[in-house]
Amino acid sequence: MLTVENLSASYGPVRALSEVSLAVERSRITAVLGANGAGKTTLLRTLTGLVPAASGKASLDGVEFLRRPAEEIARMGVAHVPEGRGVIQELTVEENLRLGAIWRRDIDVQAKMAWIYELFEPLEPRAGKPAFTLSGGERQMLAVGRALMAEPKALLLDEPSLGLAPLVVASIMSLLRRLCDEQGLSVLLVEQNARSALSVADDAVVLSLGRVVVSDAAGKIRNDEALRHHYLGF
Amino acid sequence: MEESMVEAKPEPKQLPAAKQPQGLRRLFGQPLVRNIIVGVVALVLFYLLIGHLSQYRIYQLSQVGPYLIALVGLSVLTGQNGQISLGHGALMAIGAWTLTLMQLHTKSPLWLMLIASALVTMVFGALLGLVAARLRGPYLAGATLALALGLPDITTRYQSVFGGYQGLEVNQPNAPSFLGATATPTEWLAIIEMICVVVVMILFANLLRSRVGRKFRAVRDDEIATQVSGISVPRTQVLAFALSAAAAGLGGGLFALVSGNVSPGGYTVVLSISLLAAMVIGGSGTLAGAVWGSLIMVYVPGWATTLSQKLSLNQSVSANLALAIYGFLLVAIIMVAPVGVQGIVRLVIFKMRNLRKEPG
Amino acid sequence: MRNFWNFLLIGVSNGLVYSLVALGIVLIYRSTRVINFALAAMATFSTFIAASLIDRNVPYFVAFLAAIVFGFLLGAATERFVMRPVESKSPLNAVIVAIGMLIFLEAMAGVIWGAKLRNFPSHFSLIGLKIGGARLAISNFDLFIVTVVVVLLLALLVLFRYTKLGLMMRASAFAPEVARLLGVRVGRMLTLGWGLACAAGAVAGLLAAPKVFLFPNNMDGVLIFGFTAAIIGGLDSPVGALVGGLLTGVALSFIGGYLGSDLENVGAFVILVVVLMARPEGIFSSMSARRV
Amino acid sequence: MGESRSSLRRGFRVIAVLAAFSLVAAACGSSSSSSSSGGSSTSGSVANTASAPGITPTSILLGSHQPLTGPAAPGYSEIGPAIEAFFQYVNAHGGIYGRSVTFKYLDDGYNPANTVQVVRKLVLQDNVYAILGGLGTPTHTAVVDFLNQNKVPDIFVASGCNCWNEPKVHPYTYGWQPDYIIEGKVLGAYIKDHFAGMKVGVLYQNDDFGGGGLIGIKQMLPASQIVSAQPYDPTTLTNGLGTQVAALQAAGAQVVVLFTIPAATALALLSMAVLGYHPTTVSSSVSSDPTTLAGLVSNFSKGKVGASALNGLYTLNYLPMSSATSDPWMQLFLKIHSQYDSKEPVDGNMVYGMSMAYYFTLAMRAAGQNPTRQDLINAINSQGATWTGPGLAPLGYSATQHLGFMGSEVVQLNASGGATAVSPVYVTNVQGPVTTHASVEGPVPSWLQ
Repeated sequence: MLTVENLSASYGPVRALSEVSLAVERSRITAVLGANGAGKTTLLRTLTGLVPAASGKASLDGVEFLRRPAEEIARMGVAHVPEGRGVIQELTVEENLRLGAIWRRDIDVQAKMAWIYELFEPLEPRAGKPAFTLSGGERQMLAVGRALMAEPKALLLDEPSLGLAPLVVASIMSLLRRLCDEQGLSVLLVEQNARSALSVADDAVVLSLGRVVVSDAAGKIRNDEALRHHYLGF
Repeated sequence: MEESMVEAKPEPKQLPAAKQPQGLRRLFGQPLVRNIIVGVVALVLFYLLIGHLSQYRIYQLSQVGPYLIALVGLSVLTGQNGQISLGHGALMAIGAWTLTLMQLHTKSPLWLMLIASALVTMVFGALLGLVAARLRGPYLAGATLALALGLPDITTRYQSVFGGYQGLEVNQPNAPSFLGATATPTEWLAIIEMICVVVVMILFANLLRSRVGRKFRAVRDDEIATQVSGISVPRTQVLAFALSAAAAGLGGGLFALVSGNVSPGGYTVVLSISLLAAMVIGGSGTLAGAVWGSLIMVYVPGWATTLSQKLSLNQSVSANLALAIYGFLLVAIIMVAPVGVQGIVRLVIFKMRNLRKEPG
Repeated sequence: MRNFWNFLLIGVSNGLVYSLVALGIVLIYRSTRVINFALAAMATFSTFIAASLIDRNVPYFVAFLAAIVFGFLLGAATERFVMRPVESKSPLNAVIVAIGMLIFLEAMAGVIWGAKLRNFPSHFSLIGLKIGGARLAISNFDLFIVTVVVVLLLALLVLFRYTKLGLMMRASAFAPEVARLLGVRVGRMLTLGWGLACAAGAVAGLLAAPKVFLFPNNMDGVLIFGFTAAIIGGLDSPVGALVGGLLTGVALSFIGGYLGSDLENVGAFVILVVVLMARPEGIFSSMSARRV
Repeated sequence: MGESRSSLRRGFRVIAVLAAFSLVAAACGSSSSSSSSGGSSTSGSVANTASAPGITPTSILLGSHQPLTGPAAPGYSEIGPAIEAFFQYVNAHGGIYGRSVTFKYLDDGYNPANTVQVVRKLVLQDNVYAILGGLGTPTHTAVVDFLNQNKVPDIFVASGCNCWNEPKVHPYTYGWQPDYIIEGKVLGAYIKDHFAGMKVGVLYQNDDFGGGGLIGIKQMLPASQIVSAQPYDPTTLTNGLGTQVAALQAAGAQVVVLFTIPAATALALLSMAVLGYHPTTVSSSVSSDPTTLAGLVSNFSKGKVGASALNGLYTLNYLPMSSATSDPWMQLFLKIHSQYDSKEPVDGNMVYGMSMAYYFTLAMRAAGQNPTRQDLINAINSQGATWTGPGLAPLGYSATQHLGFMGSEVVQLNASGGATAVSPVYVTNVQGPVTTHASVEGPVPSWLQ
């Protein structure tokens, strides 16, 4: 279980997050919604150590991890798929995948990769190709697949639908749901595309100017028209 | 950064149009006018100052000017426009030889020779800019470094024209009679330099406030966005290179006068590298940073020498130690002050102003 | 014709040393985006260490290895304690720090070992090999240089292509933030990268010293031509470093031989401009391919 | 001012100087002086005064610019300490008229821009009496006008450029080592005498040094005999000299003349060894300090062939060889070295520096007890040509000529680093014919013992 309590962070003099609290149980997806600049990306970057936290706590299954170096947080089982897909373009598909579990000594990398290729079929024929030859959807698959290589407990996704065709988005979202259930993941899904995020999420929080303004079950938010209009624009 | 090329002194904010004061006060509100006044005041103070200095101190001070002007050029190119040059020493050389050859073969007045130094170097800089506009970061640094390496060899290839390794002699101008018979060539040279420094600083300060300055910075900050917004990136880069070269050329011309000689050994890669280091340490992209940088170039090696001589080792050890101290200082200053000396100065001024505000 | 072949061989032999320096520059550039001008001083310093050991009757290859280890440690320490604090600011700052290190280390070499010209043993004969009755401008030592460069490049290739460590190093170089998110200890990789680069620099120093002699500034010229080579090859390509070095060495040798040695520096500039006008990021850069 | 002095007055002054000289000599003999520096020399009646900038009743301050750091430092950085050591020895032996000499040499890194700076500091701030042994042609060129405008004696420039011998333009500047053109002529004369008809190739540095040497050679040899002249650029020595040597070999040169700095000489010998090319090799005095070279070439083939690369090399010599331990001057220099200069190696640079300091001491003694700057100039002009010491060739000083040593002997090196003279001393000046001469090396004077 991923817990965040009263997390605050600043970019220079600008306060980007204030007092954000949320919790994601295992096998559940929490969508983080909000307008551009609401602090969604900062939330993920603060959690995984890329932006220093000003105050607050965050823990995974009761183990405090905030303020540790990013690479150590990753090694605790928090996988962060950054915005813009974060595949390393110069490396091949296979190298990207290997990298996902590079610090794990106890994993059968070949078997894991075979499993990823099963999940994301388009990747297998491109295994030896540099990642910059992939399409946008394939890159997203690679990024998610790579994050799964190390058997994380929490998966933090930043805008996985950005720039993808609606059909591709739909397939990624349904896959995400399946993975979450099968693997017992705690998923934090940051999305601009609230509609598709809410279609798979269990819960949702809405951020505005760095604060949590709404926190509720995804279904309720989906059905609350006033709220949708006000914060989510649909 | 936008404010950075403006005069170092704290300035009153531009008043909103409705409250704009009339007449003289409005005139003084103009940056150009204000800069000119500051410049003239500085010139007068400088003239009074050199009356109290020994000939050697004046000479030492007159070494600052050429570096200062060249650093202004480099700072505009690198700090404001984002193009790295490791070849400004070579551009100074072009200015230096231009002045020397004019002095040798023509009877041009001094002002004409100095302007020619700037213009000839500017033309060369524009050509270099055409190459530079295609190159980025370290590739540009490498190409300009190779220029700094290769150019001095032209002077040895064509010895009869450029004087070979020995170089050519440069006569120092005598002071005009209106300064009185007492002004030595050293003093006169210091005054000429100060005039050049003031003119160059005013020109560049205003250039950088203008649309051209904004274009420079736009290209530095985001080339693609700039291109999209309809500004020609290559043309802006070539212009920046040309103007920067003009300053380096003028600095080179003055350097030749101060040295009394031009020879390739004075314009090696070491000079280019020292200029870049001084620019960054002074405070990249700011006019005040150029002042700090030039002072560091002239005075710090001397201090390092004095310091190492205090240890009374034998001379060759202490000479090497002085160099080691200099190298160590370069590293230490960057580590302590990543934004350069001017960055620290601005921070101190900012803190002091805040202190003054709080009780009031 | 005999001149032609000699010029070619001389160029290859010089060029291989430039390749090594270029390799050191490339290894650091691609991981930290810093042009390490201090490489010349690090190479010289390491060579002086070897020379001092040899003076104390340490066998040549032991001293050779010791110098490489020293170069590695010097590079690693420089990254960890000097570069790390400034790397995050602007790349220009890191370059100035490298220049400061260059001045500092060369001056310290002068303080410790004095500013005299001394020799450095080559272990293998420098006398040209006899082929078809005439001696050619290639000696056993040149063959040793070829061997070392080839072995080093192959070792790096194996490291980068086929090992986990190499994969982590490449990931850290290309995308440090992503690498950290995947659990790669990027800081260590950068330290390691600097160490390897400076070890390569030390090898360059050891191989150049028998021919350019040993004194505090002996690698300055080699560094500049090595930097030229790295740029010609493409700053992020180790293969480019090899090719760039050979190209630079051979071109300079032909320029020096047929046009005059006073045109070698000018020649380096012309070659650089010509290559960069055609390929603004060097011959082997992967950047230009990726942008398309 | 100096030039306008009438010759009559100059004559008087010479007499006065000579008188002072003999007084000093007498005083030395019976040395019992109150001077704190343990010295002798102040004769009872005349007191020491602060007669010129840099001169106090007890001290003389001299300045110099030397490359102590940077690419030109190796070798040359030893000259300053050697000069200083010699003066320390002189100071311990009574000084000059009881004054102790301080020699302040500053680093210019062989960069003319720095030279300008350090020399102004020495003259304007430190108030040195004279500049002694400023090293390098491009560096010293940058300050020679300044020194002459300020009437600062610019004594014994450490470079063989014939540009120091311009007494009309630069009356305060004096050369010291043999002019490069003279060296070229001497080498040319030796080749003409001993290798007539052989094909000659020249490897020369593309500056005043190599250029001057080439002019000298061409004056002595028919154009058809010189089959190839290969310049090299000292800034690209990184690339070795293989291409140039290969070109000389291809041209079939049987005698190769080297106008090269020692590092380049070693590189040239290396390239010859690499290519299996064994011409008769003849080099200028600058090219071949045997001590330095022997160290550099000893590894060409794992130490086996090393020394033989030097064996048979002809070179020029105008001072005692540093290996000539039986020479009285070398014995003196070695004694001084062990006392004051032991950190630096014993080699040609040491001999060069100490010899220069000796001739300067002679000049100061000749300038009188309380000399002005002009007195020093007058003393060198009037007496310089008669001075003897470690130098093998006569000095060419007069009011109209500021040439230093006017020639040298040819020596041949052997495998052990020693040398044998193979010719008398060839003497010439820049334009005139070459004649031969016996060595003029003089005895070590009693006041130095």
